[in-house]
Amino acid sequence: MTTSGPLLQVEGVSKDFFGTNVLSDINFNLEKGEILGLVGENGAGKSTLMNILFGMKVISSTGGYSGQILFEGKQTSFKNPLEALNSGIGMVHQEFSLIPGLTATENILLNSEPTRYNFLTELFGPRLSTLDRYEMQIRAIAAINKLGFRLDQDMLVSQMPVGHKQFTEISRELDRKNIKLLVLDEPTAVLTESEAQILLKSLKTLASDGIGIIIISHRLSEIMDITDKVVVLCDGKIIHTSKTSDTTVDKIAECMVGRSGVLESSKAHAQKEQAQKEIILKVENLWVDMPGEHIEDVSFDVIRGEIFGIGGLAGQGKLGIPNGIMGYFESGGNVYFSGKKCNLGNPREALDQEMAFVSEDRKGVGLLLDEPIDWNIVFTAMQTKDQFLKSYLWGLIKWRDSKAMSKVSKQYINELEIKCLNEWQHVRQLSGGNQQKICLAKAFVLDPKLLFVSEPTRGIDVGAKSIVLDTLRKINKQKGTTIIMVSSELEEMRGICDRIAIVDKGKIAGILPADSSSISFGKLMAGVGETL
Amino acid sequence: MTTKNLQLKKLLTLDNAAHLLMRNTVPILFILISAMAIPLSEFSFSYLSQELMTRLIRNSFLVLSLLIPIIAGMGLNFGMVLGAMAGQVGLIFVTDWNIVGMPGVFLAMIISTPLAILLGLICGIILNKASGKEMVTGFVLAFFAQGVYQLVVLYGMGAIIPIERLTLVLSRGYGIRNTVNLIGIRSSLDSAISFDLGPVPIPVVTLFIIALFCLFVVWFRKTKLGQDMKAIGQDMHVAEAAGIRVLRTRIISIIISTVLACWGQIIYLQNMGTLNTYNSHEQIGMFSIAALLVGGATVSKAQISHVFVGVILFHLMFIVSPMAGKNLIGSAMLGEYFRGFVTYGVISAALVVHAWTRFKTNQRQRQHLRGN
Amino acid sequence: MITHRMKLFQLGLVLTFIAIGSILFYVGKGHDLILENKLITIGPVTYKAAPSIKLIIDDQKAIPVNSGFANKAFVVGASHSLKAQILDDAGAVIKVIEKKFKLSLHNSFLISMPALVANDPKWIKEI
Amino acid sequence: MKHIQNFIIDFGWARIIIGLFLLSLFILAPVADVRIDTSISDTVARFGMACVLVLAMVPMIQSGCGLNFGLPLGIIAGLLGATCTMELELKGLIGLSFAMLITTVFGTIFGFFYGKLLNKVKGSEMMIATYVGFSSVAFMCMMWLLLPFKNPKMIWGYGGSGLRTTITVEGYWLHVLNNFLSFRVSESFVFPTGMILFVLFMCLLIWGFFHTKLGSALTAVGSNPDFAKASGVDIDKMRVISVILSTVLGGIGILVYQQSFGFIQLYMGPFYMAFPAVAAILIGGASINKATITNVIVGTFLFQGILTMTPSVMNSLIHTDMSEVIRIIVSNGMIIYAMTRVNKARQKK
Repeated sequence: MTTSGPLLQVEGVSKDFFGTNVLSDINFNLEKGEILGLVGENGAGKSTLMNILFGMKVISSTGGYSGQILFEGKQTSFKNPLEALNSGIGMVHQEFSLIPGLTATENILLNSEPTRYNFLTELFGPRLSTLDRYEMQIRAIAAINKLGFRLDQDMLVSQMPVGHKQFTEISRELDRKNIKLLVLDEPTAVLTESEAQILLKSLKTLASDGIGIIIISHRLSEIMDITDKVVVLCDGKIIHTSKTSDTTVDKIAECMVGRSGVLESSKAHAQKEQAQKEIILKVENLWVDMPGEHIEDVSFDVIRGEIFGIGGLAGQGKLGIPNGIMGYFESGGNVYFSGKKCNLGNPREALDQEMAFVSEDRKGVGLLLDEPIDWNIVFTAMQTKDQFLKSYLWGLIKWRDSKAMSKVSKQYINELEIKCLNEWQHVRQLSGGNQQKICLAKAFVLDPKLLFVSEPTRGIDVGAKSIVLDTLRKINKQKGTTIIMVSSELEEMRGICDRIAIVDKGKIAGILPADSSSISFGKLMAGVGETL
Repeated sequence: MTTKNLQLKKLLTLDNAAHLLMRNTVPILFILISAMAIPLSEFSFSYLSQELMTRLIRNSFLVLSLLIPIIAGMGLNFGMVLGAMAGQVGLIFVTDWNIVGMPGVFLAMIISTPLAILLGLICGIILNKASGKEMVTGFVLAFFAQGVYQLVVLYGMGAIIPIERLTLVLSRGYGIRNTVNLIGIRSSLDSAISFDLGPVPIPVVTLFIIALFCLFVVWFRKTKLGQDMKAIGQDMHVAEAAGIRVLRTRIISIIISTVLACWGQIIYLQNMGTLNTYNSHEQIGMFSIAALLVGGATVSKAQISHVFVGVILFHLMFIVSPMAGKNLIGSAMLGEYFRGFVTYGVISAALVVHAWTRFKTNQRQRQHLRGN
Repeated sequence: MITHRMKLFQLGLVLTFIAIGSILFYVGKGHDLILENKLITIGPVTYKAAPSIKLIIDDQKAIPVNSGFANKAFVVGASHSLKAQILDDAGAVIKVIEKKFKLSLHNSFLISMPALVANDPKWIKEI
Repeated sequence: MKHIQNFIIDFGWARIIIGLFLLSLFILAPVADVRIDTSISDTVARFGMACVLVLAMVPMIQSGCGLNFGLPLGIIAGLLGATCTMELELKGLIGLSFAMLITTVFGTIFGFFYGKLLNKVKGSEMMIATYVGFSSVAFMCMMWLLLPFKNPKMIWGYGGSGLRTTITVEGYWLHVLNNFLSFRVSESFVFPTGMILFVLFMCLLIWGFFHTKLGSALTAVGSNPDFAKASGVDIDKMRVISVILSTVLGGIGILVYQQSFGFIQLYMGPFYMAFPAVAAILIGGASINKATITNVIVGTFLFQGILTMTPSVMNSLIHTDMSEVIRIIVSNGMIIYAMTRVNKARQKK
């Protein structure tokens, strides 16, 4: 039943999470056999839109959404992803959801395997029917052929190269009986160039069979060459939608990144004149094996007293740089700190060289949630610099000096305006903003020469954001601490940093002064810009 | 086919040979121990084969019942002791009602199955709650159940639960005696149809039941439920994302294992002939798991071949070591202790190897992500 | 999602198992028989001890029950047959009494030789 | 009502039930004409005997290695210390302190290798600890037969080689701690001040340890290993230290137990000794990765209270000795209860 109307119509959809507006008045539609590119910075609302389409619980549990979605002309709102799957909408996530020990066939047909009836199913339910291996083989090959990619369906997923895994996952969606709409989230993120080309070609063949495709990607070059229509999301609003043929890479990049063209006035200090130009940190072909934030080969220099920004989209590896240098994850390459080569892989050595790191994973790495505030602030200094300890018996026993601990904690509680009952309150009970301030206080107590700060303003209220940024500026100005700030909030970094490096696919796409145009930043992020 | 010769080529590489050796160290070690101990123990071949045959038919069913939880990723099911207890309760009632022969054995199985299902359900729910620590929780659960079992059998039966035959009850009027003579059903399965192959009596019916169980395991791996369990055993979250009801399937795997352990215990006891009420189930968990591991199974992968190889090797060592110890150093006690040490040693070695290889495979998988 | 149809089948399974269980119970039930050859009074009549008897139950080995003594036998199942060979002092068989009898599910029974010889209907009773 | 609610959630249903159960036993005692002073004297004595063994659990729980089911390894170090000292015929307080010295040496060696092993199997420590404990006890059974001990009080009577299963410490250091400064409270209740003082001193020592730099680092490793690693703490080193501490404490604990109990139990003696200690600290309120000294003291008192009271009160009330069954159900039930709460805590984060 091929209805003449568009396959998917999104009309006036908007959504807010506890008051903050995430999506407002989204309108677009998708024809059968058409490929739509959905582009936007992190936090622009792409994933929320997809959650709405798939009826994820996170949407219904936070008050649902307004506006309506028509699928094949019918008003629909799916209560859970399975319903969406059954009505023909497939989704391929960024991180693989494959079972390593099973073959490609078994993965493609996971939980929808064809079975042969036997009597026991009457008694104990359908799951006692035996698998029809022959039929499974046929369906798997059919799904793989739809993709036009030669994939051995009997190979174990654990032995497959990364590209094959991606194709296995896509063919799992294609195996669904009445697949009409396929959504892919960053499909080429893990593929090599050649594999990416093959994937794009096979997506074209799928489209020609009448399947609607939505690709969420930031690789503008791929978007340009394969999609029929482009929708650019920024801060929850569609600010640019047109046929791909009518628009250019520069236009998309500019809409993707630029909020207000003008820079925030708060960037008071003019371009600091780097007279002394002494390099405090030199990094050469650094690789870091951090899950989800993999770094291939990164080299850059940081000047003493500078605030050096590192930007880039999620999953491209920017967070890997500080984690690698500080030794949280396996890393290699040469890193020189004020001239001296430091060996990587041990956080203690990095700390001993007066480097400090405020991690992006506050709850996981940054804090002891079940310990009091003074503990959290003082702990690293205590362990690495033997501060806040009274030593007895000629240093044989180093006893915690609770008076000194509470004195320094009180000092930072006032300075950073941390809202808490007292310094013995357990950190678990504090708000996100206050927890972030404690992580900062922990780093400041170390009085480092070089301070890594990772996603300092993520998930905290606006008031706390400005305090955090102002304190970083103050520390940099008064004590001359060099700060390397890793963040996905490009605007904030342009307001505070001197230079910003953009990381894409595990490499440095380019380093630009903070006041360069947002288009150039957007293009670097989208992997099309030319490096400085 | 490409994958076939790929696997073949992979087999010959040195790294894989070391890996293969590493995986089968335990069976190889046991063959060595037995090879040394047999001559020392001066047992005759016919005695050994007779003894091995009885142990094989006595223990294989119990060891086989451990396979299904391993497929479902629950590790070694120390909670099988709960199934053994259910089986023993069934036997106590059958002996009380004085039902003899094969009808007695099968009736014991029928009346103890509902109890085993209930215990399996409770065990499954608790293991789900302690996911990540299934094995140690199952282990402690077996001790806890031991307490409840004693409460029911030592104090309940006779007082609350009516027991007619006074020969079963303790002198104080309630609670079952320490040893119950199962004369009525003694080896009724084994000697139903049996012929002698040389010195060794072959019990056809029991072997038939064990063969039936092996077919069930093979068939079960082919069913959708078996495939779901395999998926869950590999990666719970991906299975959940694919819509498989993970917790429910894990409970089913524990229930099946508990019921099979219950039947296995009944087969074990009808072969033994006497039931020592308060500790025969305790050793069962330990020896069955040790036997399975001796066969070369690991905490996450087990085949039917591991079961039989394991039972033979383990019990061979079990029979031979006391005598070997006596002849070697002149004290049978040393052989006994050596046997105990090897049992626990093999289980700890297998657990350490499993935890260590899991740590290693994660590292090896991430190897290709490393830079040059 | 146990459908209605499955509930029926499962109920059927449970019923068949109960049926099999009771059949097994019935077939496998063992009974202890006490064979007594002593003075016994059944209701108004008293019988004195009969001469020594050789008792063959089903096709078990013959069990001697001498006058004034008792013996035990074990049988399985409900329906049985017995052959009593009454012996004279020299041990020769004078008379043979054959009987078929059905046992209830009770565990132990008393068979009185004198009552059997005298063909009294209550020659067997539950104890 | 809210306050009570928090108390229940925090203290946990199981502990409340056990606490009330013990309370009811104490109330019923006079009704069952059980002498109160003998019960209390028993409870205090058993408290002293078991407290150090329960204290041995704290270091490993704090450092995140979980419950130390491998306590028998520490106990074996203690047994070796005791038997070697008896071999050298050292008596009295000097003997006991020398035994403690040897135990510390053995405990450190065993603890070091045991700690290294546990570091290799992060995530499944408890299961492997259990079986390391069992295999070491089984191994020692062989060693007790083979080790060249000569002291006639220890080896089998008819001159055979190998040690007896139970060796009396009579004449060596029997009640050497108990009688130190002990005073008589009532006709049948002698307060073992020496032992109680020693035990409280050990608790003070461990309490102090957790106030030092090393102790705080160890606690941090337990509550959030990533945080500790990020703060420059060598996680594996801390875990090994905690295991060594736990093993040595286990050894000292068994020495204190022996001097009051009067016998050294060899061969399969220490096989199941880990479970009562684990149950006691959990009853005291400890969780799988957090334990304090108060948990130790409260837990030991509650658990030993139940062990002493149930036989006497139960016997006189319903004339059956159910104490063995109750001990099994209470201690193992408590461990399972703690295991199932681990996920709840993780979900809360």
